[in-house]
Amino acid sequence: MTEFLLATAGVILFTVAVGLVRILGGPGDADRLMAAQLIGTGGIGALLLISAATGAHGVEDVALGLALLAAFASAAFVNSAAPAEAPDPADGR
Amino acid sequence: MSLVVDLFSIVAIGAGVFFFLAGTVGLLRFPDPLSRLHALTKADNLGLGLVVLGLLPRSESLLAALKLVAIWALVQLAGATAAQLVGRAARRKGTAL
Amino acid sequence: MSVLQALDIGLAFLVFAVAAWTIFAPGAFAATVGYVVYGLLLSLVWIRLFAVDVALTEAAIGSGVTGVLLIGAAARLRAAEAAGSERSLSGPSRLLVAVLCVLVAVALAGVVLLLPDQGPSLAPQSMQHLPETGLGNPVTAVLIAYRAFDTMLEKVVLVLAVVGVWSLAADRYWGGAPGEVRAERPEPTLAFLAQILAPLGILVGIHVFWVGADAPGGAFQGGAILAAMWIIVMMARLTEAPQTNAFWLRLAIVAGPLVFLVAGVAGAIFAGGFFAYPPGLAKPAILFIETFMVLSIAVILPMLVAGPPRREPRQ
Amino acid sequence: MTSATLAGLVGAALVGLGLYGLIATPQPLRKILAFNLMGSGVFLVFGIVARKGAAAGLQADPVPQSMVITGIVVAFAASALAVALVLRLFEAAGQVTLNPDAWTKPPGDGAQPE
Repeated sequence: MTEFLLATAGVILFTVAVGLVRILGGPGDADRLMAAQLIGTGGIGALLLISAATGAHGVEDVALGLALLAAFASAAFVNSAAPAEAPDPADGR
Repeated sequence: MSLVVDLFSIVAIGAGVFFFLAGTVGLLRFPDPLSRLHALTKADNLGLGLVVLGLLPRSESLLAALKLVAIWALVQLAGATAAQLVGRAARRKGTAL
Repeated sequence: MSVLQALDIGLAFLVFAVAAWTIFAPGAFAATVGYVVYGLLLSLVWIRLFAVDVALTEAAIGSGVTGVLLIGAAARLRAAEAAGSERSLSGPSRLLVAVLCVLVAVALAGVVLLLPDQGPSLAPQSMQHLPETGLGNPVTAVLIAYRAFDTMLEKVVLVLAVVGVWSLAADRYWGGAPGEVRAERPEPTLAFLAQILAPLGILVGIHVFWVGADAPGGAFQGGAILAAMWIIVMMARLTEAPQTNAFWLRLAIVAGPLVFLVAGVAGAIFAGGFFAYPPGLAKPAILFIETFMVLSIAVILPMLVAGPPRREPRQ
Repeated sequence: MTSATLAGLVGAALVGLGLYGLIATPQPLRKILAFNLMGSGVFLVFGIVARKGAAAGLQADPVPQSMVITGIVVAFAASALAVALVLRLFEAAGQVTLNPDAWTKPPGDGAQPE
């Protein structure tokens, strides 16, 4: 069972790595930010699987911390990139 | 009993890995940022949810199990809002239109 | 080769590849996102080294709070990058630098390979005296008891960093509120996120601080999570950044090191040594100090991310 | 090879990468990134010292771990100050380049003094 948990963690990390190759390169900043989102979800999944397999204690709190902060990169980007003078047409404002 | 638990974990985590794979395939294949965002935030969140489901019966205590569920819920929230925020930013820039 | 070894090797390659991306990426923004990804991968590596306390710190500070700081800066500096007035190194000197850096890395790798399998360790000593502190987590004991002086001075470094950042304000803004993390206009999605995230995050932050006495966690990690919650609430404009001349803010910033220092001096008077805790009262004393440290960290980190004052002070 | 040694080798490589970035990349913000990368490489090398000091029933020596935690916080404080300096320079001067030629132009007139 331990091997199964580790192997699935490996497969998830591999898919994350393949995804990173695709989106870190862009073309747009939106794609790049998805990299932060991808590693957030996949990294937490791999983290939980590895800790279940190796028996490291207290790892749930690490995953909890990462989950809390998963949207921060996107939030910071939107905050600093939104031009003040151009309202979003989708807002109807 | 432990065989049943193991089997449950294997099925759930295996399904979770499948959705992670599906999300990455979507990232690779979809043509524009908005649909890539869709693939990423939907498939991967479902994948993590199934992984969490598979790990639940293996957790040491009730608190640890509750934390696992909370982790998934928080990632759902982060995925949903980040998809909205990034999608809107992409759209504002006109890359998707 | 076992599955675990294969996983470790894969993780090592991934960390290295993402690190290389942050150095060689075509633009500063791409590099910065790479750095955020890298920070998260590092917490995985720390888990594999069984240093869960470090993984927690890396997750909260290395990835989360630093991510906000750097991504915000990269987005603002885009115009500077577009100006393109940078002068890159010429080819030959670039090659020379690369050779030098490879040499440094190889030398360091050699040292790593030559390390004895069982190195010198302070683990037995730190476990031996653990009962006297009343704590169960040796890392917390090192931070707050055995090497308390280090930790107190590190808090002083944080205070000095805040003073440094605030000093960059234009004269007319001195004492006013910082503006870097504030959105140009309120974003409803962000407000929704902050409203749900902040209460949960405050709970998690206090939990991480509280279990730190006996399990992985502690004042740094808990304080950093609380700090992140204040940052997201300010980003969503649910609350405005405080005036930097506010007395409560300045008090909260210095409270951690101040209480720590007073406790250290009290130890010299009552317990027979600088930063000594009286027998039997060690755990309450440590928790008391840690509470103020959490407060200071939770206030200092958002102020560092928020940057220098950018608005004129209200009277 | 143990996972600790592997992490140490990654740390060594990160120090090399970070050092290269610090010297060879021209933009200040990316120098800050590179410096942080170098720092985390040093932390990792120190982390394997902690792992090799596993004793007394602990999986890693707590003293290096605590010092790495302190180091991460101090590195963040230094980066925040550096980022604030760069942003302030950009705000005040409209550019942040380290290229001295870009600063010697007299304002308003684009002619390059020799």
